[in-house]
Amino acid sequence: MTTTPVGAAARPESTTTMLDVRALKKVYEGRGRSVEAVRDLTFTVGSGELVCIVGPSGAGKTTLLRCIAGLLDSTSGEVVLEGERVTGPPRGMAVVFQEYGRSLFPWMTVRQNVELPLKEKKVPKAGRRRLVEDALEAVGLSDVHGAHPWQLSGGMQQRVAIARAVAYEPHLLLMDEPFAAVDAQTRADLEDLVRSLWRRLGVTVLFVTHDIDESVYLGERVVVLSNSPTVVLEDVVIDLPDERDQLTTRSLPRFAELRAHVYELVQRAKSGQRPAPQSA
Amino acid sequence: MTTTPVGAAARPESTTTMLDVRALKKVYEGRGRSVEAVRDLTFTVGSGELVCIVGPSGAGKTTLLRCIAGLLDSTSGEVVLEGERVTGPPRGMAVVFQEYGRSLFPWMTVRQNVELPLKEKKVPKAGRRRLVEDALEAVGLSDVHGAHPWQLSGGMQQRVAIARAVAYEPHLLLMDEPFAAVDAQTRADLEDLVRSLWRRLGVTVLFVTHDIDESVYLGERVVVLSNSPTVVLEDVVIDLPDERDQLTTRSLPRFAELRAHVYELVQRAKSGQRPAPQSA
Amino acid sequence: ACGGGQTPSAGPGTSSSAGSPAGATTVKVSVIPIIDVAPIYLGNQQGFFAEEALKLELVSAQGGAAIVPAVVSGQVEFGFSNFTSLIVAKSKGLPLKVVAPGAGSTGAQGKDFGGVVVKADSPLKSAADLAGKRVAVNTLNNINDTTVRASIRAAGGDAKNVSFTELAFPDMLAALDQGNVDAAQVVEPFLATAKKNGDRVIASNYVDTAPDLTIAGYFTSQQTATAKPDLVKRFTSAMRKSLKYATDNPDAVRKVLLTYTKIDPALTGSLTLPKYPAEITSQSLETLSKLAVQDGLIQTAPDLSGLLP
Amino acid sequence: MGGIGLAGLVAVVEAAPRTGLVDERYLPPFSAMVAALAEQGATAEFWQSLLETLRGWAAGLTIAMAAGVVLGILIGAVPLVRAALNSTIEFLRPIPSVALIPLAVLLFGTDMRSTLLLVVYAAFWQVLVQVLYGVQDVDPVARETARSYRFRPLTQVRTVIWPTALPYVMTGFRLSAAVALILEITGELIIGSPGLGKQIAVAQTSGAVASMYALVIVVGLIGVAVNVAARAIERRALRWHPSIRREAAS
Amino acid sequence: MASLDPQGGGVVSAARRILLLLAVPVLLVAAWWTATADSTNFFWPPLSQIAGTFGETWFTGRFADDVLPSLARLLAGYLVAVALGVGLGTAIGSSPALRGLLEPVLEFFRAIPPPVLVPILMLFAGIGNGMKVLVIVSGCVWPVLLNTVEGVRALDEVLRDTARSYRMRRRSRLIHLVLRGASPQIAAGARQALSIGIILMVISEMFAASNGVGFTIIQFQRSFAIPQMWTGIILLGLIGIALSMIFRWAEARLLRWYTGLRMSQREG
Ligand SMILES: Nc1ncnc2c1ncn2[C@@H]1O[C@H](COP(=O)(O)OP(=O)(O)OP(=O)(O)O)[C@@H](O)[C@H]1O
Ligand SMILES: Nc1ncnc2c1ncn2[C@@H]1O[C@H](COP(=O)(O)OP(=O)(O)OP(=O)(O)O)[C@@H](O)[C@H]1O
Ligand SMILES: O=[N+]([O-])[O-]
Ligand SMILES: [Mg+2]
Ligand SMILES: [Mg+2]
Repeated sequence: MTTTPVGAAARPESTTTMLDVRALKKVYEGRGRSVEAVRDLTFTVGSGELVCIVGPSGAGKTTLLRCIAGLLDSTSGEVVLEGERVTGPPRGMAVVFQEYGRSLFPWMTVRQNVELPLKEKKVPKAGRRRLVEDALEAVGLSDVHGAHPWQLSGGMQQRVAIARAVAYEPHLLLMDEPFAAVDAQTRADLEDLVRSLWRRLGVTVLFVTHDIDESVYLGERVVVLSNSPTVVLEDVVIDLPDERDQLTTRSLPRFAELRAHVYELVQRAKSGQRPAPQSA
Repeated sequence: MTTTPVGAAARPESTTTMLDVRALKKVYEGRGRSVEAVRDLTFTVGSGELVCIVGPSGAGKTTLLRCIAGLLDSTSGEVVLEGERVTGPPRGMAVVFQEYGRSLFPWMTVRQNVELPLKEKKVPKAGRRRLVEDALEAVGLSDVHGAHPWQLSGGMQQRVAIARAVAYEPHLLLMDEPFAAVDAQTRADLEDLVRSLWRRLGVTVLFVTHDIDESVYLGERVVVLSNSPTVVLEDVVIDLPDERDQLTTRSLPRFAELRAHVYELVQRAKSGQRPAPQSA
Repeated sequence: ACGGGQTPSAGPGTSSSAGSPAGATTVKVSVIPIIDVAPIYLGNQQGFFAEEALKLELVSAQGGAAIVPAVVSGQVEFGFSNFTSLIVAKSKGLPLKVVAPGAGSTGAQGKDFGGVVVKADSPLKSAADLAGKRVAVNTLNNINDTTVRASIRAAGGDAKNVSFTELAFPDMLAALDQGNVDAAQVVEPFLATAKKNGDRVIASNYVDTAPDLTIAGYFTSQQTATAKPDLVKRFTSAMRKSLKYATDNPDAVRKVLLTYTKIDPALTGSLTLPKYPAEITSQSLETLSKLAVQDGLIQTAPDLSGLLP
Repeated sequence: MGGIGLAGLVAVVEAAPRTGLVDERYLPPFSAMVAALAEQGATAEFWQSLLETLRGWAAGLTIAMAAGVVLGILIGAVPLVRAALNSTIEFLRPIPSVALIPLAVLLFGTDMRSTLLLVVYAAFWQVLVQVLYGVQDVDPVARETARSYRFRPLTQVRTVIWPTALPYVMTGFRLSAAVALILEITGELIIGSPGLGKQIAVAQTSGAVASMYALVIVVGLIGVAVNVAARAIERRALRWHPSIRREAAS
Repeated sequence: MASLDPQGGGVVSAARRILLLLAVPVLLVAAWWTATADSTNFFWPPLSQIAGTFGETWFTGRFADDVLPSLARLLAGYLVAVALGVGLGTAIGSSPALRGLLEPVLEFFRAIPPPVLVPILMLFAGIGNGMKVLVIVSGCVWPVLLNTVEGVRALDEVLRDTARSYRMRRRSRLIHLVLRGASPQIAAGARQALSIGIILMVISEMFAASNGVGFTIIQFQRSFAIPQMWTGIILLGLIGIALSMIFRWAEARLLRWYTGLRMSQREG
C-alpha cells in the first residue's frame, strides 16, 4: 500500500495558485461556549484544480468553506483568492450549501431559483433559458420547473441547489456534501457531471464529502482534515488518470490503494491523531 | 449471482406481523400540480425486523415513512400497525427525519432536545439522565450537551436527532437517511449502534438509505422501490449471518452478491423499470 | 354651554347660504355643533351673512383643542368657545379677541338650558347637598365645574370637596343611572332626555352664578382683528342680526337644529333653548374670570378689556 | 363560518338589551340599530361621509404602509442605521396622535389633512415595527446564498428580505389598517374633518344612540371587509408559506 | 473587523454603542433647540423653555400623583393584554375552524375607535380604574393576538411532526413547541403593544379620569399651558424609551436562541 503523501508545494502540475489558505483559525465565540473550530489550516489550490476535502464530522469543513467563500470572518490567518485577500464573496463563485433545503428560496419555483443568479449576472434571457434548462436536465429534474422547493423530495431539493450552481458557470465552485441526499445511481451521474463541468469550464472546485470513494474518484487531491481543533492531516495527491469512468476507474488497483489510504487517514483523524510539527 | 426474490409471505422467520402496508397510494394535490408520489405499495414487516428501504431520489420513501408514522394521510390503501389502522402517530415510535436540522428544537440545548421525549414518556429523572448521557455518548457527542443545535455542524445535528430517537427506546424506529451527513467512520459506528440497539431491544426498524452497502449490511430485508409513481420493485431477503461486523461481513462473497443485486435493482428502478403484474 | 372639552361633537362641515353674492369674501368659522350655535346656521340660512358680502364656511370641531389653534394660526377666521376657555387662554397670553356673543343662560331658575340633575330617588335636594358628592361635568377645570361650585356656594354649601368626574354628556345619564356619579351637569338635549327619564333638576348652575350669564361667544385672533377690521365688523354685524333673529323666532331655531344635529325630532319641541344675547355683558366675563381665579384655573385674572372688542 | 361568529354577536346585541342585561337607552337592540342604519342609508350625506372616511383612510394607510415598508427595510437591513435610530424610534412611537391634534390643526386647519397627519403618524409605527421584526427573520442560509451569488442590495431586498418579511408586513397591514381607520374616525370626531366620525360625533351630542351605533356598525364592517381582503391577498401572496401551505393541504 | 483584540474590542464597541445610541437623539434635540430658540409661536415654545418647566411640572408631586397611577394601570393593562393575546392567539392559530369563526367578530371590534368603544365599556365596567385598564387592554391586545396567530400558523412543519411523532402531550406541545416557536413573532406583537399601551394610557385618561399623565397632558392642552403640554409629550417619549429598554432586556433573554440562530452565520 504505497501512497505519496505530499505537501501543497509538491503538487504535480505547477499551475498558478488560485486559492491560498494561510494559517486559518476560526473560533466561534458564544455566551459561555467558545469553540475553536479550525486551529491552523494551510493549503493552496491551483487554478482549475479539483480538490476534495474529507474529515470527521464537526472537523470544520463547512467553516473552512464559508471562510473561503467570504461569508465568515476568520479569527486569524487569511484566505487569498487570485492574489487578493478575501473579505467578502468573490465574483464568479457558486456555493452548494450543506443545508441545501434552506438555501432554496421557498417563495420561488425551481426554475426561478435556478434563474435568479443568472439574472443577477445579467445573462441575456435566451442564454438564461438554455442554461436553466440544461442544468435542470443534467440533474434529472426537467419535469419540475414549476414546482416549489417544498414540494420536492430531499434529494430533488439538493439537485436543484446543484443545478443552480452549475447553471451559474462559476470560476470557483464550493460544494459542501452536495450529494448526501441522492441515491447511488444519481450520485454517480452527478459525480460525472461535476467532472465534466470541471474539465469543460476549467473551473476550480472545492468539494467536501464524507464518501471516501467519491473523494478519490473525483479529486486530483484529497485534503484530509484532523478532528477539531482542525489542522491538515494530510494532502493526498490522487494520481489516477484524468479520464475517469465509474466502472474502470473504481476497479483500478491504484484506486483501491488510495481509497484505503484515505480511509485509514480518516480513521486516524477520528481517533484523534494529529500531524507531527509539520505546519511550522 | 443468485439472490432469492421473495414476497413478504415467504419471509424466513414467521414472526408476528408488526406493520402491514396495503395498497398504499398517495397523491399530493396542489394548485395545478398534482403528484402521484406513491402508486401502490404493499409489504409487511414482522415484529422485530430490521428492513431497509432503497429507491431512487423522489421515489416516495419519505412519503411512505410519513404515512407509516401517521403524520400523513394516504390517498387510498392503508397502513396497519400491530393490528390497528394507523390514523395518527402510534405509541412508542421514534422517527429520525431526513430534514434533521429542522427537526431539532432550536430553543433547546442538545440535552433538552434529547430529554424532552423522555419527559413526555414520564421516564423518571435519574433514568432520563442516564439514557440521555448514554445516547449522546453513543453518537459521539458527550461534550456538547449545553450547545444549541444551530451551534453544531450538520453531522452533529444529525447525530443529536439519532441520539434522541435512540434514547427514547422505541418499539418502532423509522429512520430517513439518518447517516447522510456523517463521515465514513462515524457512519460505520452508527450502523453498528443501530444493529446493537435492534438486537438488544427487539425494536422494529425501518431504515431508508441511499447507500446500498449500508442497506445490505444493516437489513434483514431490503425493499427496493421503483421510481415514481412508486411500487415495490423487489423485496430482497438479506441472508447474511445475524452477527455482523464491519470488516468480516462486508468482505463476505454473499455480501458482494447481494450488494450487486440491489445495486442493479436500483439502477433498473432509476431507468424506469417496473415489476411485472405481481401485486394483483 | 360647553367647555373646550372632549365632548365628541361635530356636525355637517360646511353649509353655505343659498344665493351668496359672487364677490363675497369666504370666511371660515369653527363651531361646535350644539344648540348654542343655532343662530349662525339660522342667520346663514336667512342670508344675513350674504348681506355683508360674506360667504360662510362652517367647520365643526369638538372643542378648544382643535378650534383655538385653528383660529390662532389663521386657518379659520372665527371660532366659537365658552368664555372660561377664552379667559384661560388670554391669561396664558394667547392673543384672542371676542367679536360677538353666542349663547347665554335664560336666567330662569329651573328653566335653563343646562343644570345639575340627580336620579328621581336621590336624597340630594339642592346644590348645597352636592358637597362631598361625585358630580359629572363634561370638562374639568372649565366653565361647568366652576359654575357648579358657584351654585353650591350660592346655596350655602361647601364647594371645596365636591369631586368632579369628567364624562362626555352622552355618557353622563348612564353613569348616573348606574350610580357611578351622584349628579350630573348636563345641557340640552340631554337635559330634556334626563327629565324624560324622570331625573330631577336640583340646580341651574348658570343662573346661580350670575343673572343673565353670557356663556359663550365668537372670537378671532388679535392678528385677524388688526389685519381685517372690516371683515370682523361685517361678521359681527351679521352675527348680531342672526342672534336677534334667533331670539325672535324660537321655532325656526328648533327647525334649524334638525339640519346640523341628529337630535330626535320628537324631542326638539321640549328642549329649553339658551338665550341668544345681543351684547356681551362684561359683567359675565368678570364673574367667570373671578371664578376661574377662585377655583385655581388661572393665577391672576387677565385684562378682560383686551379680550373684548 | 365567520358568518356564524357575526350572527352570534348580532344575537347577543339583540338579546342583551331585551333581557335587561343592559339598559336599552344606552345600548339599543340590534334591530333598532339596523332601523337607524336604514334611515341613514337613505341620505346622501351618509354616503358622502362614508366616501370621505374611506378616502382619508386609504390615503393615510397607503402613505403609512409605503413609508413603513421602505424605512423598515432600510433601517432593518443596515444594522448601523438600526442601532442609531433605535432610541429615537422608541421615543416617538408612544406619542399619541391625540396629543398632536393642536399641532396638526395649527399646520393644516380642520380639513382632512390634519386628520391625515394623525392617521399616518399612528399607522406608520405599526408597519415599521412589523417590518423591523420581519427583516430580522431572514434565514441565514438564504441570506448567505444571496451573498455568495453577489446579489445586489436591491435584489437581496426583493428576493430575500421582502418575501421573508411579507408575513410580518401582512400582519402590519392588518394592524395599521385598523389603527388608520380608528384615527380617521377619531380625527373626524375631534377635529371635525368630514366623514363618518363626524356623523358619529353629531349623533353622540344629539343623544341619538341608535344612529350612533348604526354608524359604528358601518365602521366595524369596514374593518371586517379589510380583513377579508387582506386574507385573500395573503392566500395568493403567501402561497409558499407554511401557514398557507398547511391550511391549503388540509 | 475580526482581528480586533478582544480587550480593546470591548471598550471600543461599548463606546461605539453609546455613540450610536446618542448621536441621533443629540442631533435632533440640537436641531429642535436651535429651530425654536427665538420662537414666538405660542404652540411651538422654545425648547429651552420646555426644558426649564420640565422639572417643576413633573417632579413636584405629579410624579406620585399622576405618573405612578398611570404606569400602574399601564402595567396591569399590558400584562392582561399580553396574556389574553397569547392565549387567544394560540387557540385561534392552532385551529383554522376557530379562526374562521372568531376572526370576523374580532376584526369588527378591532376597527371600533376608543372614543366609541369606551362608552360601551363604561356600561359594563363603570368609570373607575377597571375601565381604564380595560381600555388599555382593548387596544394592546390586537398586535399580540394577530402576531401570535400568525406565529403559531407559521410553525415549521418538521418541528410540528417531530412533536407529534413523539406524542408530546397538548400541554408540553403548547409550551415547548407552539409558544417557543411563535415567540419571535409574539415578541413583535408585544413590542407593538407596549407603545400602543402608552397611547391608550393617555386615551383612557380622557374618560372619567382625575389623575394620570394623559389626564394631565389633556388638561395642559385645554388650558393652553403649552410648554407644560410639551413636557408631557416628552415624558411620554421618555417612558417609551425606558419601557422599551426593559422590554429589550427581557426579549434578549427569552429569545437568545433566536438571535443566535438568526445571527449564527453572519459572524459566528
Ligand atoms: N454558529 C456556530 N456557533 C458555534 N459553534 C459553531 C457554529 N458553527 C459551527 N460550530 C462548531 O464548529 C465546529 C465545526 O463545525 P463545521 O460545521 O465547520 O463542521 P463540519 O466539518 O462541516 O462538520 P459536518 O461534516 O458534520 O458538517 C463544530 O464543533 C461546531 O459545533
Ligand atoms: N408536500 C408535497 N407537495 C407536493 N409534492 C410532494 C410533496 N412532498 C413530496 N412530493 C413529491 O412526492 C414525490 C416523492 O417525494 P418523497 O419526498 O417521498 O421522495 P423520497 O423517496 O423521500 O426522495 P429522496 O430520496 O430524494 O428524499 C416527489 O416527486 C415529490 O416531488
Ligand atoms: O395614536 N393614537 O392616538 O392612537
Ligand atoms: Mg458541514
Ligand atoms: Mg426523502
